[in-house]
Amino acid sequence: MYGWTGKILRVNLSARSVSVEDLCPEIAEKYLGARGLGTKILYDELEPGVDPLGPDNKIIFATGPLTGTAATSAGRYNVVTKSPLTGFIAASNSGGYFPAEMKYAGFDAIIVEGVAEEPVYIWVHNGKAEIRSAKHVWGKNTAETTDILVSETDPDAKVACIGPAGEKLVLFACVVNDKGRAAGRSGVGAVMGSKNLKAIVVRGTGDVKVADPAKFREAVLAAFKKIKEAPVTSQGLPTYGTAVLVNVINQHGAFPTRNFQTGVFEGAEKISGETLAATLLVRKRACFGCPIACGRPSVVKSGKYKGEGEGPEYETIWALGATCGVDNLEAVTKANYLCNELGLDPITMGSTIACAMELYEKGYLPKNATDIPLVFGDADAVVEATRRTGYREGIGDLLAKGSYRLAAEFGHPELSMSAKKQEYPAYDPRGVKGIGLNYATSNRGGCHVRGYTISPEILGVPEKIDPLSKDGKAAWVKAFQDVTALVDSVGMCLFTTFALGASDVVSMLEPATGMPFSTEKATLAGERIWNLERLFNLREGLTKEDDTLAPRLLNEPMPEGPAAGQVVELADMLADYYAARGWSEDGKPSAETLDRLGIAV
Amino acid sequence: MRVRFFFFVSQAAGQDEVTVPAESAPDISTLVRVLVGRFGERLARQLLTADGEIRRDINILVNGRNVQFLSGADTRLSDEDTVSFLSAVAGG
Amino acid sequence: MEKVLLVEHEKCTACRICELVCSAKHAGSFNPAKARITVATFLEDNFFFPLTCQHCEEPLCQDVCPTGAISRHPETAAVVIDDAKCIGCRMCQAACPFGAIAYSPSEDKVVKCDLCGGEPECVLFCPWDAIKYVQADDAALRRRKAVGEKLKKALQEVKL
Amino acid sequence: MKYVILGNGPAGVSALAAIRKVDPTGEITVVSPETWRYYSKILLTRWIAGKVRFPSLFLVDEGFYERNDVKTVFGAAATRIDPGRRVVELSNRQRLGYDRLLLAMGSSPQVPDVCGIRLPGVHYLRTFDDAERIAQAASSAQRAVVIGGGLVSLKAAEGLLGRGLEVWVVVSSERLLSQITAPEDAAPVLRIFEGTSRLHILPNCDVTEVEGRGRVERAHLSAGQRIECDIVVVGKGVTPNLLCTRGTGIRTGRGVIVDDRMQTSVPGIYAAGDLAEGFDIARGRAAVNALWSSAVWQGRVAGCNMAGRDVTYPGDVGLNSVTFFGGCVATLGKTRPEDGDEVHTLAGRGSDSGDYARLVFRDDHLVGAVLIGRAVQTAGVLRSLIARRSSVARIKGELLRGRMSYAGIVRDVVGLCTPVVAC
Repeated sequence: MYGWTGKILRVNLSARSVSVEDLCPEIAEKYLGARGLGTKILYDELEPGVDPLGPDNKIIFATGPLTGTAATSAGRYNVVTKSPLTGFIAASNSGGYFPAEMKYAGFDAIIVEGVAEEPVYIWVHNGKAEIRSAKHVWGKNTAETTDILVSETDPDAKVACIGPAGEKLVLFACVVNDKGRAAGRSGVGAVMGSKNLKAIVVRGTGDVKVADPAKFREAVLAAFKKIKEAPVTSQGLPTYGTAVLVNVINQHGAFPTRNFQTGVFEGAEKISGETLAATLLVRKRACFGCPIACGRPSVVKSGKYKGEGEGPEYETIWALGATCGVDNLEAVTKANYLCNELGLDPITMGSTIACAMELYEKGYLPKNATDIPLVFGDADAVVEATRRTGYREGIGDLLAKGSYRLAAEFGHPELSMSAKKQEYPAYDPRGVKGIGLNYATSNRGGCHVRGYTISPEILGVPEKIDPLSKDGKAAWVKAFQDVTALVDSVGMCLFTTFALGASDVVSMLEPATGMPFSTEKATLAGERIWNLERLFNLREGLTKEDDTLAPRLLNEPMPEGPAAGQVVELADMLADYYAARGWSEDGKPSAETLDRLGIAV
Repeated sequence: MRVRFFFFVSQAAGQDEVTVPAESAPDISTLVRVLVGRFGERLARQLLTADGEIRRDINILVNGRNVQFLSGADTRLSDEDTVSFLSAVAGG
Repeated sequence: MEKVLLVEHEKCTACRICELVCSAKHAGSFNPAKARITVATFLEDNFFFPLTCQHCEEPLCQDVCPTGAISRHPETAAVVIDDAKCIGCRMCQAACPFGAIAYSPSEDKVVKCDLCGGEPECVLFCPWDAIKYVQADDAALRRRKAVGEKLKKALQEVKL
Repeated sequence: MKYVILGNGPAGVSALAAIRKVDPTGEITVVSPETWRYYSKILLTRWIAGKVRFPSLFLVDEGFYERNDVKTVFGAAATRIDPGRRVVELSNRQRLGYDRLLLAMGSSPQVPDVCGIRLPGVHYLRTFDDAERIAQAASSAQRAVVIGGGLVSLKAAEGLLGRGLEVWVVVSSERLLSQITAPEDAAPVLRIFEGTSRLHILPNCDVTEVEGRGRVERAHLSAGQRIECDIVVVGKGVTPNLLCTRGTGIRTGRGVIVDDRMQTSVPGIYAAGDLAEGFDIARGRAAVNALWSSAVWQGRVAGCNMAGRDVTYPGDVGLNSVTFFGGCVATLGKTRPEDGDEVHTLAGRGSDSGDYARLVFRDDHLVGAVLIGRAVQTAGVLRSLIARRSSVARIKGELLRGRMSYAGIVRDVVGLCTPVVAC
């Protein structure tokens, strides 16, 4: 095969067995790779109702057909499994060097099944794999683990691993690769932990070939040109990184503050991208094969928050900053380093702390239930709560369950700012309505990178639409969700969509794979993937009632700022959305829709 | 009125914020002219196309609302308003 | 006028696109292991260094080649390897102080940058102009020399 | 100015080129006992195996000497040097006067003290004529015994295997390449050669007698067994060709002793290549390093000085690389540690099971390395560290982690002052 390596590695940890299978070309054509391929495998192989942290769950690491080629920013993979946080599908995306190396090591996907008796890691190199003991790195953080495993395998090996949080089954533990890149959301790291799987280490010197090198090269050159011409990808992201959004979103009054109690943060300037660039950033860094280079190595040189690493990104600044009422950038950065080292999703981490702070503020979380006072604005509390969560010490053991379970335990689940039990990211949908519909319908729960309507609603890319209007949002959300599924599944980075469209993806996908893809066919693949994720969730018991938002966003008008007085008119948008998707009124894909998409159930 | 610059716009202007009386700039298009007059060519390049139109990728907010959803370049301004100029910068 | 390859490692973002397009051009596949340029990445130190043949004025590799396979290209002035003469003995690898020569097991030959015959693919694709191919006028040569001096100094300082 | 160069190998030809560059008009004569123009001895085993064609052996074209205005006396060797009258006598009775003389006659194979070693069918591999004889003999032979486990023997074995013969390599030492490796390298070195079909390596073993009626038919081994064979190739090292220096006052040790201009103890007479004791940086003293690269550099330095330039030979680092059916061992500098040296072995790592590195340090300096497989990639950088006598105190950790890139060295010094992102 071209583009794909055509090989899938299957590792059964219970049986300690390793086997190699061929990738079926028909499945590849329909589900592409990465998120799509992972979803297809999970849908086909997982019995409904399995315990996400039990031996019957599977975890799939999958690259796309463009991963490892020179296609723009195609250095990505997805970790697909049943989420312990949501109980629905998890597909977490990450970049860095690991994904391409996995491809050079010979595999489009690695399927891990069963549970190892003792901690292990999987060493994958040039088409072969072995299960090795990881007892000596169990308990170590992600940076230490990476260094040790590189030193005992290959100097050029790349490592995706979990930290203490994953080992201790923190429900929002992530998988960290290349030390600072994470498949962050939905607790995929806890699934690894439940399998006693500390890491996957890859190294390869194999080829990734494309079908028509000359045509592919032309398409890549054209895509590079567009990346270099679009302001967001040529200037905004490379210069400021994602953190630049702090001011943008705050200006729009949609910067969730103190657990979404308001949309304007008075301390935004202090934690803005500009402040970050002027104080802590070191230089810019790219993931493999990426001409954008949004990565931001940083360093806190001295003081109690001393440290170094990657980030913080916009979402992190918000989660560990604004929504906890914290405006100390060094503290936020330190808490972010801890998330990377311990292997925690910073969005859920921050949002869970914020939820705990509101419970504490309102007296629902009794003082004697926590070993550290959780008061909005307390920077040290955020850093310490993050650390304790990674090790499940003290209050950290409660926070490790995520905001929904925490709030429910204290009788107030409505204070969890989450959809399908997964926390929202850093846009208050009362000020950006489309993203609210996206949060509610995202197959993995509260999430911005399933359908990033912030792009048209706030940034004006590809065109400006009114963030405060509910009209027409369903169509935008559907279109963005489908194209995102396409981009994720070919192995490209979502950020390319600030410059490229589905036709540009196709212009590279076709000569890479040698398969005929029109823009319609490729977008249809995206839609197919979205629907298969939905089918997975329905099979796991999802109902229309799960497609919702926290009551605060639906009923409490935004108290101040540009979005003052707004709530999310979800019911209207949701009805439009189901219709646009070709789903029934209770949110199930119709037979015609499944037929149109070529999904046989 | 309070006029705030962000990112590349603030780089071009060399500062983050200025005050402009509404009487000298009663609407957005006049304000842009006034600002270009005051800060010169570098700011003009950030705000305007070669044809002198306001660039599509510049977001102008009045009190947090994009002027596109108010009255565009004709949006009226008063001394109580805050106007923000943001380049299209990033996603997160 | 002769052109030279200028590497400004401060501009490098470690995206390794140069490795990808180099391997595609020279080996027909995307495979950094087959690239003639390597970005040495030290992530923890944020130090990224695109490393390729310097096309030295007095190439040590040429001196030690026992088969006469290494010569200077008459037009591009690139130090090039004649595939027909290379026997894969790897003496040049052991001589090159930059580690810029790679060995290809499949062909049993060494491979290195040949400046793509005057149109370097890495230069065309580098998103940040960290690798440039410029006229060897005074300014370019001075900059190249400055980099060289810096590196020479580096080696001397290691000598401390 | 009259220049006479005794020898037409890498030392002689580099000297010739250097002289011609400095002195466009001087009279240069090159003397060689062989009749071929400058060719590559390294290619001979490949030629035997049929992997390179005859014309590819030559490193210069037919018009090379004429174009450089160089006289050649091929097929004759120097028999006597008269430094008083500055005359060289040749085996063809010719007498050549000189102002500057270069000794670059190289070395000859050592003949082991074995009964029957003079029998037809016993070969050495040094010159093209030797190779041609081996090739001819090999065309009708099926079984060969190679005596010695060094570079030449192993390459000869590869050549014979390439021609379809079955080959026994008889090695006195307990390991292969014992002259350039240490006992602990034995296993990884052996792994390169193991598994080659029709190749038998017999360590700790000597050939005690070569026997046959009129020509080689079998070899008797010290272990008692005997091997029926059609040919024997001897590779037991080389000795510098010093015969014609006798009685000239030219000081010799193991080789010809030279100063840092490559001049011998007799003014006007220089020496370079396999017969010279050039300065060896890793050992910190003069040594005979019979290496292609040393010959090229020494010849160049000698040539420049002969033509009136003042050029110093900075010394060299012993450098060898042997490839064998794709496997590779490279050795640098001092590979056999002495008391006080510190040795680190990096082995059994990663995806390339043949990847092996043993580094020898003395104080804060790297002085030697044995590299196998992928680690060979780093040989040039390590060689430069040894040659520059750089202190590696600050980068030792990196070296021991197997990260031995030039960039690593640069990073260590200039890399940490990276600019803050420009806004």
